[in-house]
Amino acid sequence: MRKLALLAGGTALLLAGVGWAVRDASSAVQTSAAGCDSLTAPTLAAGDTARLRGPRQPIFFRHDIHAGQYKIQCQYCHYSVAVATEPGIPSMQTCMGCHLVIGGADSASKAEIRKLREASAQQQPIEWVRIHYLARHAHFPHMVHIKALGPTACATCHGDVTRMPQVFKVNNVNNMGWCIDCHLERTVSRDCSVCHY
Amino acid sequence: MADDTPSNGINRRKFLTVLGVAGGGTAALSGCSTDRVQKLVPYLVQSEDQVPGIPTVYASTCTECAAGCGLHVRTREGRAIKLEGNPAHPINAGTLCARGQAGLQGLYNPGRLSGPMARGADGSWQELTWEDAIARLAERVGGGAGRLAVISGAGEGTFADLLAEWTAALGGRLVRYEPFDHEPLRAANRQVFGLDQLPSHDFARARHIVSFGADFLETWLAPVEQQRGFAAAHGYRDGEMAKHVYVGPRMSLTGMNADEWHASAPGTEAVVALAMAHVILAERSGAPSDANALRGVLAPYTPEMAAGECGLSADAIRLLAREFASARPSLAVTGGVAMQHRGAVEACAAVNILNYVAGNVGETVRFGSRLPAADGYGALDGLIATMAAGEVGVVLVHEANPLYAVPKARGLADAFAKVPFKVSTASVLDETAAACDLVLPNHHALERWDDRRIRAGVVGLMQPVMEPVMGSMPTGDVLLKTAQKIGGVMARFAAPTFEAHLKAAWAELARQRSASAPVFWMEALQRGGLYEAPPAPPGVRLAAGAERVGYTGPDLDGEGALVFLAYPTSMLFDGRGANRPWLLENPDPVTKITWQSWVELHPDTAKDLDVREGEIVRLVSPHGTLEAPAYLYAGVRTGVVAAPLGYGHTEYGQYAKGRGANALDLLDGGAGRAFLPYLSTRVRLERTRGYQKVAKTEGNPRQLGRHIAEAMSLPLARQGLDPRQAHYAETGGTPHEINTERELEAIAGFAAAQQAATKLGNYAGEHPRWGMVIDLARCTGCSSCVTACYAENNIPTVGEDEVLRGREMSWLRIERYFEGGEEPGEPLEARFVPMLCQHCGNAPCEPVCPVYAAYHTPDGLNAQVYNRCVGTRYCSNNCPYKVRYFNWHAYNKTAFPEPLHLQLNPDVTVRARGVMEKCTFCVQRIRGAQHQARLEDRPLADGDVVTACAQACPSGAIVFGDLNDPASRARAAAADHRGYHALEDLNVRPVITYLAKVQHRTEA
Amino acid sequence: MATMAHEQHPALTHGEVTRDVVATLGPPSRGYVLMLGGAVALFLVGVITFVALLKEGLGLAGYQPPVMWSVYITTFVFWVGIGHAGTLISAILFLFRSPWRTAVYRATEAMTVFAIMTAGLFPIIHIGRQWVFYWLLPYPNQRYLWPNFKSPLLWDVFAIGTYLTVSTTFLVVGLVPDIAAVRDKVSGWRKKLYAACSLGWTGSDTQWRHYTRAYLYLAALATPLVLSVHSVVSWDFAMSIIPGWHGTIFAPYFVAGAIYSGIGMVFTLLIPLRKLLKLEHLITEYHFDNLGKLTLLTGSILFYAYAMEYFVAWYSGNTYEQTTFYLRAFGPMWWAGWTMIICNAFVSQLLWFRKIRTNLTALFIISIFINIGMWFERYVIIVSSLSNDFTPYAWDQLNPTWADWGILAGSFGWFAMYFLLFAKTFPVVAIQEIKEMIPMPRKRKGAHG
Amino acid sequence: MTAPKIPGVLAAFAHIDAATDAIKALRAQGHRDLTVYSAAPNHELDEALAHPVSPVRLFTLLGGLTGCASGFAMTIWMSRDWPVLVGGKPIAAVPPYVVIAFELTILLGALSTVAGLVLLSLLKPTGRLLYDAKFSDDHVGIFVPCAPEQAQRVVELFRKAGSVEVHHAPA
Repeated sequence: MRKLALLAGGTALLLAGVGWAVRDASSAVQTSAAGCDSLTAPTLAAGDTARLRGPRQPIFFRHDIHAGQYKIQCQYCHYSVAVATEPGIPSMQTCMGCHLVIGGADSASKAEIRKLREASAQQQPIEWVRIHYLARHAHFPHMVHIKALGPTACATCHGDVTRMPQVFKVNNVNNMGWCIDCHLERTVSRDCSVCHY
Repeated sequence: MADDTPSNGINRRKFLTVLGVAGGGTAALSGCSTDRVQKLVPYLVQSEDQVPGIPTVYASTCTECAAGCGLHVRTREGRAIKLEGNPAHPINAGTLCARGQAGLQGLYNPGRLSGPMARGADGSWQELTWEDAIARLAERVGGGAGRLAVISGAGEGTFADLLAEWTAALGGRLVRYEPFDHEPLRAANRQVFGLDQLPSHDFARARHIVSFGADFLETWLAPVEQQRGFAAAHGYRDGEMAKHVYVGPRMSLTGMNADEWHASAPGTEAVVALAMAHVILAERSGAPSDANALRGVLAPYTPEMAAGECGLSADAIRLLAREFASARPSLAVTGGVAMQHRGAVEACAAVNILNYVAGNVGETVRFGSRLPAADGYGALDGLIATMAAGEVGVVLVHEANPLYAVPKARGLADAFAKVPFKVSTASVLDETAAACDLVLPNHHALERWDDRRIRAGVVGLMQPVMEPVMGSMPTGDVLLKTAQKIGGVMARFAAPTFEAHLKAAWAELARQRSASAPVFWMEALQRGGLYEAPPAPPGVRLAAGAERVGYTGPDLDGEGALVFLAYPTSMLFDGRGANRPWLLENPDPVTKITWQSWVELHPDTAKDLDVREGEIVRLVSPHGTLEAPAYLYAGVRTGVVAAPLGYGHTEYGQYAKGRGANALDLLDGGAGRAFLPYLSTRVRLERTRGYQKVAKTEGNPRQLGRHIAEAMSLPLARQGLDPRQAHYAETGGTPHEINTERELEAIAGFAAAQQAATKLGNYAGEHPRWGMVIDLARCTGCSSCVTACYAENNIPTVGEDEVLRGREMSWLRIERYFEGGEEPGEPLEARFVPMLCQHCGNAPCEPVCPVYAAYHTPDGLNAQVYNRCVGTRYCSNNCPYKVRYFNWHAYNKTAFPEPLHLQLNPDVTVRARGVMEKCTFCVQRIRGAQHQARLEDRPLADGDVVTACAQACPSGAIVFGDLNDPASRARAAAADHRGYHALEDLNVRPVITYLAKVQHRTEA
Repeated sequence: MATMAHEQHPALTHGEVTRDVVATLGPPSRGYVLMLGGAVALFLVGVITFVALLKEGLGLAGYQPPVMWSVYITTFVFWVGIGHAGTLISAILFLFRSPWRTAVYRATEAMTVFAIMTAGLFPIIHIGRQWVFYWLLPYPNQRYLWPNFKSPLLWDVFAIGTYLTVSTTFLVVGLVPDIAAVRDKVSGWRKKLYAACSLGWTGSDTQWRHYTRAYLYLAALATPLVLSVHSVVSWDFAMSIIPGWHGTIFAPYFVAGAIYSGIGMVFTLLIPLRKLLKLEHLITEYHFDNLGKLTLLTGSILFYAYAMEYFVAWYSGNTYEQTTFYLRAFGPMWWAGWTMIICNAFVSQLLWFRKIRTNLTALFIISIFINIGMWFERYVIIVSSLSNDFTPYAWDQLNPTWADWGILAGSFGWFAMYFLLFAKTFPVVAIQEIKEMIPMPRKRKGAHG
Repeated sequence: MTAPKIPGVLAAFAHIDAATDAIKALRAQGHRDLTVYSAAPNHELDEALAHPVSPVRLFTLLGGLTGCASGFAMTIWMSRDWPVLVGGKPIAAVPPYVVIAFELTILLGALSTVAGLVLLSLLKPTGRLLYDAKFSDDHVGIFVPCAPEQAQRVVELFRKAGSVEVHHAPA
């Protein structure tokens, strides 16, 4: 009997520990974001990307500079997020719209922008590494969520990219329970066929 | 899948840049895997009309047959994903047939050539650059090799004109050839009315329709338009419906939709028509005055005389004639491919006389709107002769496949081989292209600029709806480039591209209408072409030739005991459908056979010959032999053996090659004739001891008195009876009530209590209740909805072997039940029931699922959550309608070989192996509409959601909507007195209401 | 009591019982090794087939919609049925104090456990996505989803799970004193092994006191359980609306059938086994005679049930039922239908004759018929009912393939393998219960305490 | 078996009536904590020892009740936790849940019975008592714990009762 009790207790502790660890991880996101609190994003070289969380991109595109420091609206680049299921990836044209003139402040950013210009010159699209990949059997209509939560709601799922030098996955978008929590909280239907068809 | 390495032929890099989001479109294939590294590939240049996640629709024109229906091409992320009817188009008005929808699989056909090819010295194919290819063509046609011949199947239009000029400029000879060209009809019109053209028929106004072997619902002239008209006339509305009688040796789909089928002896349609005309004239029921002149001509054709010829009783003919004459206006049609025997012109002429005598000409039969069609078989036959004589130096074949379409007996292959340099523009290596020296693959109609003159006042436009899938080139550009390379006289073909040439032609059209060219062009482009009212029909009078009508009977060669009937099927048409998996797997509406060719025998004939179903029989005619499994069909006249056309390709891609037997092999080549006699020979049937299980999707063709396909006679329908009452009114007897009042109350109370117990969570509050109404009086069984469902819902085609195991995945199937026809003299009757998930309120499939994968949504859908399904298949066992389909193998991996996977609808999950799937009422369309309404802050309106099947149905037999919305069409239709539920006694409460078929029953 | 005991075990002393039973655990004979080898080979066939199914999908098997369940579920029900005889003999007859069960119950109880172990595999083998079978269990998950307790399949999960657990416990509890007995007879590593397994059993009065009670309650619990399990299995079918499945007679009909098939299997196992392990004087004609009577009873119940099915189909006036049963007898599957009726209803009637009941060769042959018949009973009920239900257009016939037979063979191998291993490792005859039947010698003759 | 033995006397009997005589005599002398070994339960020994009924049945009862209660609780709560409508039936439909509850009743009932058996008898330390392999075969054994000085009398008693052999555990 004592053994049984021990076993049960142990499991409980273990679970609690895991739960705590997870919470810690998510809070860690916040702290890392808090690291660059000032409006001007820190100066980082492409070489630093290795230290940063998230996958390395072909071009070291800084959301913290574009969306954070310069306060460019998400929808300026992700143009279809409010009207379509897909958020839309900015076309080369969109990038060059600014970067024809903007060449970058420091050597690091200059180098990155040069990559962009070369790609544009050769009409080669840049293949960004995808960070959020929602399983194909679940349908997430972006526009409806933007409609419901407002144009700045992106952070709800994608985290505060305005503070991310390199974007990383804050939430596992394929964790169904995480979607459900939000739907329950906001008393939105959690009927299966709302997302799965 | 999108992140695969580029595969041969497909211009992937370019494709992805158009795609916007790699994987966005096609990785739907990835089923349930989420961990694969994905790339996001942005557009280089953002096009205004492409927003990822929102379909863009382009108007275009269908090229799958000569009818020229208008298309709406739905594209997503730069891929065409579905073909739908253009609502503005005068011919198909937003609907589309199965063949038209399968055009998409012509675009994405795995058999498409990646670029120009030429035969090397060793006879192998070598890929060329376009420059090289065009140089070779220019050298041959321009370089004095001369004696150019061009065979073109291109319909009337700017391209056809260009080709004609181009050929003429090179001193060549152009043969415009379309396999099913209805030459006898035109000849008969020439003879009887002095008009060298095809009429257009107004089925919608006809009150009595007699078809003499004209399969106007399948392959004759413009099937979709005719089906729309037929549904309007023959579909029951407020106590009225037209009567339809079919006269012919085989009950085709058109025959199955007739109220009466008269199995006349093959080739005797003419005498029946003449006898009817005779009766009408004799009884003077209002024939035009000049028809009296025919009395003498028709005198010999008494019903008794006709009866002796055709096997119908004289009384039947008389009755038919009277009904035909008394119903005004009526309509008689003929000239189907299956009845095209050597004397077919006289049959068509006879029917012309019949229509004229009954006063239908100018009423339901109008002339002047249709354009002069192709040159007909005669011209091709002439060309074959010259080729055989070695007088042709270069032959260019465009949008035609004569080496398949002309019977071997004509010896075209040898004649063709005599031509030193042969060129084809086929985009798939068909029989003709395979015999050529140079292949210059043309763009698919959805990839190029083109137009099509369909009939007077109607010109359809085609525009590129996406980047070319393969390295093909529009033949228009090839012609122009070749001309410019040759120079000299050819220099006048100066347009840089065919697009420019086309725009110039349309500028001319604009000028004629004194409109601003750019505006005119843009409007036409958005509309899908130029749709103007047809000109007023000319007054038609009998020509001198009318006196020459008569009946000589069919002239059949061969000494066999059986008459051989070759007929085109709704799916494969002249054989061009044979490389489309959708069409091969969509069962032939009559026999329900897929992926195979077959030989039809009447059960009695089979008994005499001791042949069983599936036994491989050999048919031997003077011209060749054919082997195929036997299929016993009471709808074919005894003494007649029938086989479908369109099978037995020797090339034409992986799906078509070597599939089934080619019925043309048995036919006379028709040398020296104006048209090909499809009904030309008798055959001997030999038994081979071989056996081949017939891959048909039907289990038992009889509904055994189970109330699945209900029908009632017109008088009962007029009384407003429901199917149950009608049943008892016909069979005598009375419906006995099992439940007493108190029991019924108890049941109601129980139901109420249950309802209360189900109002938790998402189920609380008000919701729509999606429902469907299917009018069996309009459904013709054409199966267009089936292909629409495949296209919309990414349904995999499983192939012959799996169909033989009964594993086809068609969420929507057309069940075809036979009534009667068992005792001699008893009429055979066919009924069609589109069978799909009934989304039952008390669904038996739901409670048995251990994981809630099958459950009921608040808006009344019977949902299937693929990613929750573990595959116990209990739901399918417990489904009384058997409309659930299981992924026995990884069909999602095998059904969409590149580039077919580009057709997949990104809004619908592609189901992985081991899960159950079924009709969802196009839930993705429902959710899409709901989202749109949400964005626009408005409630959902009736008609916002249309299911794929309802949208495609040419008969308008399917109505979908919210049954809780008092204003919805569906709710109103469901209240019709003909409404019933299939297997109602099971109390599973389906939301699909069928409206019973209504029939003119012949009182014997 | 005593007389009864002597009728079955003529003049055996406690010592002899221990000696003979412990002797069965000696080094294996050649026949035994051959049989074990055969079993393992069959089992491997099953493994290979299963791997193929995992790789290629269930399509390898002969499923022909609308027949969505076929050989696998048939075999599942077959094995569950086999199990029932064991529990009946070990638990129900124990409560009835039936004297003749003692010699055979250990073997049959073991048969039960292994049969259920076999059956338990099939729900996993037959589903489309075998790798997510655990979704049927109510465990907390990140999706917040629970299984559907309204589904008969979930009842199965619980019924089979419970049945396996309880009958295993029942077997083990029964074994403990006998293992102790063996422990005290053997030496070396085997002694250590058995000592560990005997859980410190000494046969002290306290142990016996609690033991006898506990055993009684276990038997009392197992009795309703065994009746419930096959009822639940029958509800997999009876709860559906398929004509041929949807019948109230199903639960008793299935339970009777289960016991019938189970005893059939008991014959098939025991008749060779008692030769193999030389137990002729422990398991005697007397036992087979009684088993035969039980078979006759259950067989006759089946006979009645079959008759009733047809009667009800006819009398109900329900066209679906009538068609189904007409086709069952005269349709494309007539051969299977008649196999079932002949093997079960008719063959069992031979057991009216004592001569046959006590003739082991005859019994063995009959038992083979029973096994075949009962497998076909499930095959007919499942396949023929599905082949032609409500929608005639969808009717089709099943064509099983090698994948079906491979798994079937594998299941027999898997079962036989465990049973043979058990028979060599643990006493297949309940030592202490037989001793309980045989009175100990006394000093004062005549008198009786 | 390394634990120091409890001092006492162990006797083996080949005859059942001899054993019962011995037990009766010992109890008459006031020996209550006898340990009687036998290869099979024997009603004559039971009568001689006159034990009260085993409390195992309480375990069975409690286990069964727990199983039944948890069966209904689990099914009903889980159905309502995420309400899913199937076949137009109530979200939490009790009749089908009876099956689950029944099975859990049996399951927990059986398991707790075994638990009871293990706790009450098998976990009792037997290693310190004298034991003989015969007892699991065909002899009845009786062990009387007693101080060496009494031992002689007990041995005498056994002999009179007719034991086949007597062991002596030294203090």
